Amino acid sequence: MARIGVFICHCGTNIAATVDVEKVAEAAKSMPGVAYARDYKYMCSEPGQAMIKEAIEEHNLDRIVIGSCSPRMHETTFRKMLKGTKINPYLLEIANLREQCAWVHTDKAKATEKAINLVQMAVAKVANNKPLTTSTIPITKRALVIGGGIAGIQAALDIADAGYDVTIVEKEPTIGGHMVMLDKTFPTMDCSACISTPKMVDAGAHPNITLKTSCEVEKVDGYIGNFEVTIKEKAKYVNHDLCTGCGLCQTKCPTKVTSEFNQGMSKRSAIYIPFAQAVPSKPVIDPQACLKLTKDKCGICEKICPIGAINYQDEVKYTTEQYGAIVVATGYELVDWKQMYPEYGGGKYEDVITGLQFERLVNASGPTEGHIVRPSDGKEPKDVVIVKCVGSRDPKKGKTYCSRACCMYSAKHAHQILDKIPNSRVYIFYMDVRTPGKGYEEFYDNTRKDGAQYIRGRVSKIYKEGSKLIVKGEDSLIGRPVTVEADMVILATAMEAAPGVEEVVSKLGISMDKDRWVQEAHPKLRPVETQSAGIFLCGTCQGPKDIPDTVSQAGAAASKVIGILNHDEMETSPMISHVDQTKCAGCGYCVECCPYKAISLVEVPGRDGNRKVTKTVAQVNEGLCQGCGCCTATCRTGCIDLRGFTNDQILKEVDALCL
Amino acid sequence: MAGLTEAQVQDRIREEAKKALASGEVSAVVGWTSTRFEDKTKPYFAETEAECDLLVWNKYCINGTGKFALDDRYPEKKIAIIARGCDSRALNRMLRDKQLKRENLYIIGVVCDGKENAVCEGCQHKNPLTYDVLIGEPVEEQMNAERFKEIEAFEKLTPDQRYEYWAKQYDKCIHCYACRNACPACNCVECYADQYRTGWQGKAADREQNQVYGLTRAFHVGDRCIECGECERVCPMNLPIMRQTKKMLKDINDLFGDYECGLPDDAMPVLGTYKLEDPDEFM
Amino acid sequence: MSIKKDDNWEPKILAFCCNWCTYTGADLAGLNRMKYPENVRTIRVPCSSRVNPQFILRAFQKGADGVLVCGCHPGDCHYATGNYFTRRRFMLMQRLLEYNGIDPKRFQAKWISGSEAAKFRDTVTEVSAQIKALGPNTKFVAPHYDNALQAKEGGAE
Amino acid sequence: MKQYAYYPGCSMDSTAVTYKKSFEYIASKIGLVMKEIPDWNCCGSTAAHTKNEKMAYALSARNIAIAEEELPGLDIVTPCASCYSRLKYASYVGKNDEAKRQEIEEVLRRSFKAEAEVLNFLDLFEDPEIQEAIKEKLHRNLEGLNVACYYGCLMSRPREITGETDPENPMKMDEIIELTGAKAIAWDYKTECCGASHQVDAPEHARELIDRIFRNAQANGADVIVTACPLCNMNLDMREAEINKNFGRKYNIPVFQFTELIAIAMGASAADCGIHQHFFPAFDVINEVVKTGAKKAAAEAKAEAKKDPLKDGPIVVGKAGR
Repeated sequence: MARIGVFICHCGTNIAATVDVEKVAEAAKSMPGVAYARDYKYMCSEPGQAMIKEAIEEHNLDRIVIGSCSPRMHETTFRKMLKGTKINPYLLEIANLREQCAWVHTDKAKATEKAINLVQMAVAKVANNKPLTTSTIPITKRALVIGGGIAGIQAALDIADAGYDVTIVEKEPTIGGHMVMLDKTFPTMDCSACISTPKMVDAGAHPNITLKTSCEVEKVDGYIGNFEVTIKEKAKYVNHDLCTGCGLCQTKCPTKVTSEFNQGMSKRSAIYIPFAQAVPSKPVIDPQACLKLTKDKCGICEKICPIGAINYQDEVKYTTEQYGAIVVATGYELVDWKQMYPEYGGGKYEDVITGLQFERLVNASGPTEGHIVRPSDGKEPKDVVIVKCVGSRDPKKGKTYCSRACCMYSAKHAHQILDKIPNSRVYIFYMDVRTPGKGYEEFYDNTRKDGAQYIRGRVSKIYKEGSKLIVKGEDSLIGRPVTVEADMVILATAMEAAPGVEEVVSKLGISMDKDRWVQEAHPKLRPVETQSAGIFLCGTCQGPKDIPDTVSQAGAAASKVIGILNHDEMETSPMISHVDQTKCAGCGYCVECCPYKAISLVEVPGRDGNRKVTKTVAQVNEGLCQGCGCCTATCRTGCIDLRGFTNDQILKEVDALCL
Repeated sequence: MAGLTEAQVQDRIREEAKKALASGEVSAVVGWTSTRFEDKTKPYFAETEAECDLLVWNKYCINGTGKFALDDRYPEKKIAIIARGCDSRALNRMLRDKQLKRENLYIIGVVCDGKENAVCEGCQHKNPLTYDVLIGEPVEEQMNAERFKEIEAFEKLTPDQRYEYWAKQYDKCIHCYACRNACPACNCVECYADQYRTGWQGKAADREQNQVYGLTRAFHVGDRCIECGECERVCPMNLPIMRQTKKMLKDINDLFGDYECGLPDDAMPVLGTYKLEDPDEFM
Repeated sequence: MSIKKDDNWEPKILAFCCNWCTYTGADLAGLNRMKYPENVRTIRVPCSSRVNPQFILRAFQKGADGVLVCGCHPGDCHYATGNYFTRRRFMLMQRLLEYNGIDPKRFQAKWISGSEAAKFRDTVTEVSAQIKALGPNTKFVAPHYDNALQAKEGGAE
Repeated sequence: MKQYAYYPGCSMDSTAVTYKKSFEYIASKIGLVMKEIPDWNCCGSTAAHTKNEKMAYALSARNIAIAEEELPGLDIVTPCASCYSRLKYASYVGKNDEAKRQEIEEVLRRSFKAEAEVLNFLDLFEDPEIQEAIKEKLHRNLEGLNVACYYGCLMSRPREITGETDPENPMKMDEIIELTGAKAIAWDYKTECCGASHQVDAPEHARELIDRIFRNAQANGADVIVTACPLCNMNLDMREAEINKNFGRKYNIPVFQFTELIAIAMGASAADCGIHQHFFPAFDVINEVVKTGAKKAAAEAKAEAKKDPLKDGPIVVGKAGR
């Protein structure tokens, strides 16, 4: 028979005021299995805890019930206290006599009767508690970062600086992502390449970081601390170990195709480095463009390569590696505005460009060496119109959300144009101007002082008349339609999730929201974590944001990863499900309902009568199970049970209530 | 019987049974055989070619043959089942619950046009849904408009009348668990009711325990019931068990859309999954 | 099962509350010193999807007059999809119990979030008033051979 | 040749007389039979549906109902964009909203099955059979004539009702007009508003809308503007001179219905198409085009005759006559 100790707390007057604590302690003495019961002014205080410990020794108690405040307050305190005694910390139940009894009732007699009832239920439950010990799972001290933009680079650098191995998987031939394409960054106007290329070089040179460019995640197995990831390396046709990056092959390559890096505004060769400061600064061959690979002609690069690093027979390679934690940093892409807005010309007019294309134009390493010119005739534009919220905040034609960064980079573009082109005029059509950061509002004020003309209204139509682009819109402040004859139009297009993010998310077993942004565990309290333990996210893959937020999220994700990798093992909560495999019929319905995919069907040796057979039964992965208990109610046989809240405990609690 | 008379079907069954046994892959053929009473048949395991000649086919073959496949969960050889529409649904049920493996079954499908059994009137699946060989021409199926008529009628009674009705019924239950043993959806290795230590279910056969058993079984089987009516047929005390499980099926159809179990491509049982756009009454 | 039906009879109501939302909401109600009737006893469960419908049958069998299952609003579940299962289970359970003659007000489910302290108080107050009006539950409860009690009550519904 | 149920609408005999004449010329030439819907009533146009939706639907639905009864199985064709829009709405609602269809039936007190298809003239002339027939009857080649096709609003919008794939840049009229040899230019005011009835009640604002259409047409090198709707045509044609005067413009862009150009290409005379009934003089453009066409045709004929059959190599004789 259990020897239960019941300790009723006065909590000063919080409980004692409306609950007759002595009467409750007295009543507890006669409950089944109770060996000792008393009340005390402050159970959670040092003397209170000491008094409990003494009672445990003195009365040889083996289970404890404490009638006090909510278990959500001091359950951990009392469990820590029990760690110092011979009683397992999980042989403890707390009756909520304060928040759900004393504070919410006035009639002392009824409140006391309810308090006794609550203690009865706690006693009935604790009688059925089983001693639980936390188990541990080993941690592989390596991290994987998916995505090589500024988010992935920053996270990788922080983790590597903490002394852990990091692999960056990037599907483009170089890391750097979108940030390295930009010219200046708001609000400080420092040059984007000057602050991101050093980080790229650090990442490339860091002893703890391995760069896997032109690679994609193929398969992910395992769970926190023990991820097994297969990485697919696309054929590069250039042996990067031999290649010194001399660039001779690039100069001699005859084929010219549009450069994705320069947003289609310049050409690149088939064997190419995306841009000068690419890391790794070694070329790859574009299989669709290369004459050798498509028509088996040319082959100049192989001939002139001093080291013979070219290998046309290169194939896709798969490598499988172990990781303890994963950071998703897949970034964003701009929406295809040509499909969404045919009324802006649908791409017919060369001088209607996106913000990213303008960044390449104004960039010194861009196709026009930083001269802002019209892609159509190369002339310097005098009148430029910037249209904001193209695709954002437009549920009918585009996305419902605001893309957060365009207000600021549009102001930056205006500032750059007014700065670089003497007596130019810039008109910015806007719905609202959002400047949610430090120094942002001042930056916006300066742009207006520079002479940028902000017109509050949307643009309805853009068309070409002669060499001019006619931009028809409205100025809702003066309530009249407005027409601007412009030389160039820059569209601040919406951000959307990077293409291909669906595969990454489904392989990781995490989820996405309706706009394909990766779903964070909790938007306010756990913004860089996902539902699956050990998988984190940072940057624009979670939603539109600017570089300062991206970098701070990268740091946060890195600290979460470091928090895991710091330990050789990870303690798992003992309050998780457990399968009684003798009774399990292997129907698999628990597997389907588990939100964490923590249950799987396994083959185990078993006996059927006298024959040895292999049985299919369910098994819970201790690392993944978070203890929600959904499986216990789905299982008809009741053979999967949740430790700490077993069927037995709850049934006895129900019985105790109704005596 | 489309095309074939009962006698011709019977010969075909015996012929198929012999062929199956002859192949050496099948340990036994489960069908029906005649009994002392000419208006009754009993399930029969034919294990030799001679015994195959005892297999019969007439309008008194009413026992379900599907559940017998569960006798041996780890068979060395296949087991052949003479399967009518409802039997094939029973096999599909157990296959979907992963209690049987398709490669352990050799299903001899027989097109049935109803037996001397109350449940056969509304039968929506006269043709077997899964089979390795088919005897008879598939007939045209009709939807049973009155599938839930009995339930709807019962719902119209007042709460007290309904309670009194069920109380009397559950007073009769003797806890023999025949319903559980005959039901293809009741395929657990160890039934919750037998786990006395956890105390889900008391042992007494009084109204209180019987009500809990009746409702728990209705809830366990409700979203997987193939409406074969075996539970009602085998109950020695004639409890209207189907009237409970069919209530669950009716509600499932109302709440979550058309739903029928035992089909070859069975969807996930309703209680094992969810849809975001499910109706919500608890706001 | 409460002893006898008269004015100061107090119903016994059992409430399964999910630890992350409703239990937190109940604590918040306490913090704000909100007042509600004493006849509700809460059982803390990690998630509303932990509540097995068989617990409800057990509660009525042992004499509870009303049962309440509360959890997070769909979409807010701490375990992502727990309450979607709760929703399906208890919509079917409620209809099955009603079909067997139990007044649907005796078994209710409600989504109450961690910040909806007032909604918890109102729900408890409302349910206990409804159950008080219905009187003690005689269905599903007490061994039927106790005819004396049975006769006197005569199915009070 | 397929037959159609024909809903002329009120403007064909009044403001759109050139549309009627040129269309009837073409129809007679290619043997296109249009069966006018007996006892058809006004489609209600914008007035009806701004006042009362049920009445608006019923008005158009009645025409469809009569056509389904009297001319079963025939698609309903209507020249005017507004009639087309109203009929298309009625048929769309009839097909997709069972409750509304029954409501309309009660109002009409006759059966309204809403099965007949509703087409406008562009859909009609898009039919390959009709295009083949026109090609065979072409006499003159309007090569060198730059045409700006003006669709107005109701022809292509709303997309769910009209089924137009690209309401910003519809191409149906462009393809049809190029049958005549003329060149359909790309311009940006294909579907911009012509002011419709506001030309009457708010002229000071509405005239601007017409000015910008002409300006863009001229900027893109249009010689003529072609429409497929009586109201667009009237607004542009009637007010071009006034705009030249009031806005100090020098537009010389006559406005035709697309059927007029087709009729002329098929050899119709000015009277057949009612060219003289235009507001803005349209004679000289047509004469000039017709003359150059004729001159070119004559030159070609001479070259053809001069060509020596033998010069191009032996004529193969005696092969199985193919």
